[in-house]
Amino acid sequence: MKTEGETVAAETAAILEGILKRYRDDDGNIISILQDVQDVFGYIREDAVNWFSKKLDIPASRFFGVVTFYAQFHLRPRGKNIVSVCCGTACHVKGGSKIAEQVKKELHLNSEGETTNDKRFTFEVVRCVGACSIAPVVLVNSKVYGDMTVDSTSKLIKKLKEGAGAKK
Amino acid sequence: MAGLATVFGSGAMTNSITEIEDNDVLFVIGSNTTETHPIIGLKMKKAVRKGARLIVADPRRIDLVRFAHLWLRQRPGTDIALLNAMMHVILAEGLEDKRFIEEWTEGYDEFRKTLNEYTPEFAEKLSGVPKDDIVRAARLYASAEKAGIYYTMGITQHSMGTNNVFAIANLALLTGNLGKENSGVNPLRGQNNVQGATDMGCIPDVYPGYQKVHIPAIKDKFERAWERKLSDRPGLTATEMTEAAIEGRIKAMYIMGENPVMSDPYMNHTIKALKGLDFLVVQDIFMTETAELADVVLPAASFAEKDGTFTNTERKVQRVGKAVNPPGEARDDLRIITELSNRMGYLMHYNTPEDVLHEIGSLWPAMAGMDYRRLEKTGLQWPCPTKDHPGTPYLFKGGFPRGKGAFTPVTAIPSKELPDREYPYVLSTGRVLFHYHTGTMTRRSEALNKVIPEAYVEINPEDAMAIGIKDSERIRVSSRRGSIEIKAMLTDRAGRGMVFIPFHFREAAANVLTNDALDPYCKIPELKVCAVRIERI
Amino acid sequence: MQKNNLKKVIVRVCIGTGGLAAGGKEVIDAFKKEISDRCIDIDLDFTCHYQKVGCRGFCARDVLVDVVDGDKSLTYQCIKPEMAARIVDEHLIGGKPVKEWLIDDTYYAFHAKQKKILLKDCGTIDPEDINAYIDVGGYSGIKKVLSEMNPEDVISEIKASGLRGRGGAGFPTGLKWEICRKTPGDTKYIICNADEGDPGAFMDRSIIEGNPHSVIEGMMIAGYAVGSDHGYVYIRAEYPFAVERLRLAISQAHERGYLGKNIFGSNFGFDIKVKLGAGAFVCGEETALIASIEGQRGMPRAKPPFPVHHGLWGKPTVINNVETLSNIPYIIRNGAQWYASIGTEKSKGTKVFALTGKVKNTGLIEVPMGITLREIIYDIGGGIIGDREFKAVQTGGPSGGCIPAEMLDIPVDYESLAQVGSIVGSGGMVVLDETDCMVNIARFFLEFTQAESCGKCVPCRIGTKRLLEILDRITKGLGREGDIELLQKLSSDIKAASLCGLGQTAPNPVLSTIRYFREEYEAHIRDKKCPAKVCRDLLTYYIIEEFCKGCGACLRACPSGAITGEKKKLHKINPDICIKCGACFEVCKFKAVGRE
Amino acid sequence: MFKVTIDGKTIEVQEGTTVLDAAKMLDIPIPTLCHHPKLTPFGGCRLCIVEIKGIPRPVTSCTTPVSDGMEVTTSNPYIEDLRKTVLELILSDHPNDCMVCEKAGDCTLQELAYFYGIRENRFEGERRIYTKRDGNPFIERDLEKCIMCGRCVKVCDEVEGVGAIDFGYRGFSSKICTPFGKDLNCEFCGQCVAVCPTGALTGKMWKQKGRQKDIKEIETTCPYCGCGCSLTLHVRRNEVIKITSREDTLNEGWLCVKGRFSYSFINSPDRLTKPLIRIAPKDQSNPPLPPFVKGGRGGINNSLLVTRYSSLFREASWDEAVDYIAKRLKTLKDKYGPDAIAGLSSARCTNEENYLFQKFMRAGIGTNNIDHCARY
Repeated sequence: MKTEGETVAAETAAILEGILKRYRDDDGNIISILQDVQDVFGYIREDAVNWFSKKLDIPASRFFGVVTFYAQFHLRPRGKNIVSVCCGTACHVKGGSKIAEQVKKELHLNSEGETTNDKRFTFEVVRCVGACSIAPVVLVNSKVYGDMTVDSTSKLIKKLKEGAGAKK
Repeated sequence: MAGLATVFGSGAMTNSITEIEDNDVLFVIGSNTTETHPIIGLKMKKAVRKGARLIVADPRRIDLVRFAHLWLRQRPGTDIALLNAMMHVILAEGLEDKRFIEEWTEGYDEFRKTLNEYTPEFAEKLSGVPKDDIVRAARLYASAEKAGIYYTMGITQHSMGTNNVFAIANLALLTGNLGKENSGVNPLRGQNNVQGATDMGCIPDVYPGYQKVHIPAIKDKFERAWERKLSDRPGLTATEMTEAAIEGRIKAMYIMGENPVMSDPYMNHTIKALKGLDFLVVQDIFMTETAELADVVLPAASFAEKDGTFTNTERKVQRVGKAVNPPGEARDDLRIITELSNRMGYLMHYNTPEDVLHEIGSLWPAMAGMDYRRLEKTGLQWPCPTKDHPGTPYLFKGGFPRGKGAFTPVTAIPSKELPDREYPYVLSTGRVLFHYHTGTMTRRSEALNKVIPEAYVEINPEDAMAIGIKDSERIRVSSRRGSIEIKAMLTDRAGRGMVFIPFHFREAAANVLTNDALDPYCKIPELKVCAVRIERI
Repeated sequence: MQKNNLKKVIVRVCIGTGGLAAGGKEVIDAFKKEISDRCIDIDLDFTCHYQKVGCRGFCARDVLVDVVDGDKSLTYQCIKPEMAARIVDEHLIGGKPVKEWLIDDTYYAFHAKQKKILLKDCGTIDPEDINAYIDVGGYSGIKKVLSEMNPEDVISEIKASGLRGRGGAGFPTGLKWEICRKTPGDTKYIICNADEGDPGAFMDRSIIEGNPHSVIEGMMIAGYAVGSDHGYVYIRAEYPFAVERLRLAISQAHERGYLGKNIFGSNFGFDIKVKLGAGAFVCGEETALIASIEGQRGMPRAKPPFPVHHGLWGKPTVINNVETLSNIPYIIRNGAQWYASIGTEKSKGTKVFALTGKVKNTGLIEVPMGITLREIIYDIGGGIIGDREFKAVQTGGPSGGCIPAEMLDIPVDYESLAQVGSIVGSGGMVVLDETDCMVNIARFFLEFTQAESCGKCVPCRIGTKRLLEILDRITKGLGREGDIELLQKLSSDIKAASLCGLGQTAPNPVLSTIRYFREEYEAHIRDKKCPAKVCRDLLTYYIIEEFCKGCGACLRACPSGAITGEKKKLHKINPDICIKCGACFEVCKFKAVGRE
Repeated sequence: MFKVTIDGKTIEVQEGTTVLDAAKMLDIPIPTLCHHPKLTPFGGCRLCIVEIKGIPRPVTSCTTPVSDGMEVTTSNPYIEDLRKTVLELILSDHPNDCMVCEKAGDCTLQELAYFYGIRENRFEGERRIYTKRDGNPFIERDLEKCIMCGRCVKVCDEVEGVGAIDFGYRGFSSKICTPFGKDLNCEFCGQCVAVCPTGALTGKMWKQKGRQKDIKEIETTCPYCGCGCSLTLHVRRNEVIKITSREDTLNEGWLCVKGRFSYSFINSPDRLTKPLIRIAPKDQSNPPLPPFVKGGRGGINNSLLVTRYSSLFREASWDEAVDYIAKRLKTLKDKYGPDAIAGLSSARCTNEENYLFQKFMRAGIGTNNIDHCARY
């Protein structure tokens, strides 16, 4: 049976109302809404999308199309810390892929986008963060680590695992 | 239809479906167009895409509201207040079409006085539509070059249904939105050939082509053509037949392809009437709820199994082509009628359905220009009097059949049964996209029933919360006439204080509940408003 | 405190992304702490300012710290927080610079052949302070325009300067403005394209981080010239510092009344909104960028109509990139003649490049158009790291090509680079040396463009995928005869048939590497060898008997257990188990691991 | 008006006309896949590329408006070669299963592959594999056959106003998506099916019912609401197996879920196939409501029905039934007069039947007691 989209909890609704208000005040678009949603929840929640879809009379498919188009958006919760290895050109020629291999190894992950079981770390590959002159670089959340080697990468991850330097 | 016939002298959609997309303003009132007329709904959406402004007046947040620039949520049964107030505003702001009124209408002076009391404030009290929205709607509609009004049963299925239609006609006359392309008054007919059945004289007071049975000259014409003496006494309408059967005045009925048990209001009443008959013949393609009560059931052919024509809501006569043979011994209705008639001693002989069409054309000039060869290419809209006539896309170009368009003063009167303490909710009934009418055809589709498998009642979430009803819960809905168990659907499509039940489902038939109060003029039942109670089980 | 002894010392710390990554913030904190400690201990008789400045280009020597004492300015390089104390003690208090930490000749060589217009202020002024920009002449351009020039004058001035779009194709900026100005319409938009997506480029980011007001001023002038009162900056969300600085700059400009209505008492009003990109390279393409600002998937549409006629929300729209707009205030201030005197006949002014890769001095450079690649790589860049052999320089990012050694003397301008199969592009310049495999480089870029294809048109969606698959099999030693020709054919068809710039240029890295390094492709396909020893599947690792000391380092490093051998005895690599990770090669101190 | 020369032929067209439309006016064929005349231009398939004098690279004719004096070449070896490459690329990512595809014979992609003679493909490689099929009851979505032309997305948005689907993901992995990859949940009008140029979208109930061979197509009018949409019934061996609609009628080829997909009642096994005469007394209450027999794969089998109602009715021959009716009606008419008889005609029957029915009531019986359910 066709039913109305599921409803969201009251506190969630309050958050979403806030985002909606910002959107209306600032002639935003659905990308800005989704960026706000991801900021709050860490990923794009289906119920939030349905909520906005109904409020704004924009089909949920449109949201989903945008979410899956842009690399910034995630459909699943990510780890507390995002370890990103830059694979831009400069980093590539200076061995970025080896750094990426090392991060995977240290975090016991198989591929890009995966999150550790304890939800502490997500490993991602990014396409150039514009820090080419200190290539290769690793980002932990928004902090940039430059001139990385396989060794320094191992050390960095070990340090993060021990809890130092990890932040949200 | 009777309402429009009174005002203009002819009762049908004044414009064509294809004209919809070039409207400047569309005023859709009492029509859930996208569900009941999906393809006309597409044209409306196309018009909006092309820049038209859309006003929707409906107690429910129907799908079309998504495309509307203005949505007026009137309480069920308060259309006249709303329409009169719009006209009040139009007059107050001088937006009426004075030249049109002068040239093409009558009864204006008397009529305009009756609008005085219908201020937007007054109408807001009655209808619940904010007065500013009424003003906005009036301006929007009146200032358009090409404005079309579209309505269906939401307007007509009321005890004051005819008056509702008068009010709509008044609005169009007042603003001169008639007699030209892309603007007019358009009742959207709900069934594939309801226009045709009416055209063909399957109504008690007229022969084919709306020719009155009581006018001697007309009767003479038909007596000569049909070679029999005919009665000049108008017959009974369907709803009156039920009464007459209960009272014993009607002894036998012959029902061809209808299912009044499901479609008529107050189901228990209808069943009682049909059971009381001495003799009932039902001719159908399925064993319907009505056929179960028959003395003889005749197996008929479906649309795919016969040749003929349908007339759609825009008066367009179109071909029906035989694709397959009827199952078993089932026969097409034409053959059944001919044979029965012959046995009864009234001889009929037609080689093909087209012979019948030619006979129709000989008796009603509006279809005289039609033959199957012409219709095969594309349908033709009546009037089409000659073989080289292209058909008539819109009516009243340069005049109304009755001469001038008549203003008919109407006052806002309440529905027959209003909510009270015992039955505090208003029930409206109607269709959904995925089913059709009494469900005889659509409920046999596995696919359709996967989407909408069972009946439900739309309840506003706030009302539901007040009663303590959860989504999908089975509840009881009762009226003074009966009671059904049904699944609740919580949705803000329904406004506060109203519920909606589609009438396709025999296991929770909406018409067990509905009121058989009739419009005094055209005997249409008040299916859109009755009082009900909602309870948890 | 004696007033007559008061002197002003400025400590400037570079905190571009490079500077920050190298610990710029920590360095500032260290200076703050050291100085405030001293202030308490000893009664300092001078005040000290810290300035945060944007990128100064020479990122290889980060963190860079200037100490400005009166009119004397000295620069320290490679400063770490723990070095602050000594500088404070010896230089700030003692008046004696710490000689061994000061910049050396390389630093001067790095700057000698540059011509800094945009980057001149970048790195000296505080980007978080609008006054700093005003102090160096900022906003005098828009003032001049509003008081002395009509929009047509502005357009002819820009046309006369010869400025061409710095985003890639090099379309004349003045002409673009003129077309948009002449397109009828009440509402027009100026969009600043700061969606710097090329891997290997960070010019725009550095300009916004270092001198955001120059971009704002450029947009205002563009708005005035075109007849637009509304601008958007579309900037990558991956540049959080740039976004922050830009937003700050816009709000400061608002506070001053430089943005808003009736700017400088004129009838002209202008407003700027910041829109964050959400991570799609293709949004650098004009029509995709517009779709993205409108909140849609960034899928380009066919041109014509061009954005100057039918752009954002269907209105005439000028889209310029950061560097282009940043040039505008300087052209207005100093005149078209001055600007046109820099550069070559067809390519005027300077161009900012992000010089990276295997070059000694990496960083952000600004050079006059017409300078040769050799000058950039050897004079400014200081040559190749480890003095290895130069192989090629990749310009223009994924849309560009690789230029080989024999063409190092061509001048850097739009036409010359196009002629050799590359482009100026937005300004990425990645230097490759003998250890880089050109097939691998082509594969790298195709992997990028293939992943960034929006998927709308067939040649790009499926064609780049097939290109990548062919390159992939070549690097894996599965290349077939005819693959080179197939690559060329498919490449040229993709270029011809694709909808937008991404697809039309995506095969460039393939075509240019085949053009100049065909023998490398052939070696991969015919001999199953990677001459640069990069392609893992084509390598075999072995122990060179005469060098092996049996130290066991390789054995410990091997992740797959492919190496066996007893201590102090010759080790062996089992090729069946070896996963060719190269760990042994890197770990061996005796060069006893061979690779072929 | 703009003058444009296409392949040497000159025509004057309105400003804003696309090169493709201008070529159509000149009856010059240009191959297309993603273009649909009723939808906004897309320019994704690149098959309609043409060369225009003065423009360095080929452009898509579906998106390019003509300009005055434009000279267009729609076909030359270079253009045809590019088209062939594009087709090969599409086919390199398309299942090669025309043999069992519902769309075979009516598939634009298949047709183009045929005309360009593509048997060998230079481009081989990974093909998209989607194992999940959509669980909705109407529309089969075989995304492996999707060529990303976007017609379905546009028709759903621009014509139907629903937006149930959109492009999702990007590059090689892009596909047409429902929100969060759920099963399609929409109005099921099937407009998307009607415009799909390949076998990616088909009707679920069409499966293995027949393709081109032995199919008769009969034009008729929809039996549902009052819109009066034109239908084309596809008939194979006395069974309606599919319904489509022509594009040149008032409904422009668009239909709703009922018109397009809800024809199974024709072949329903509980159709009435024999006249029935009541045997049970009238006041006997009705048997409990039997469940509807849904679907039906053709073939008439009303044995179930007869059993279910055998307590109420017995089968009769037409002769007996009609005779019985005639006798009863005559008796009642003689006894109570013609106005004791009433007839209800049907808004579902044809004009001819309705005309004849009221003629029968009025002239044959002699009463005006004739009506139909115009009011419900």
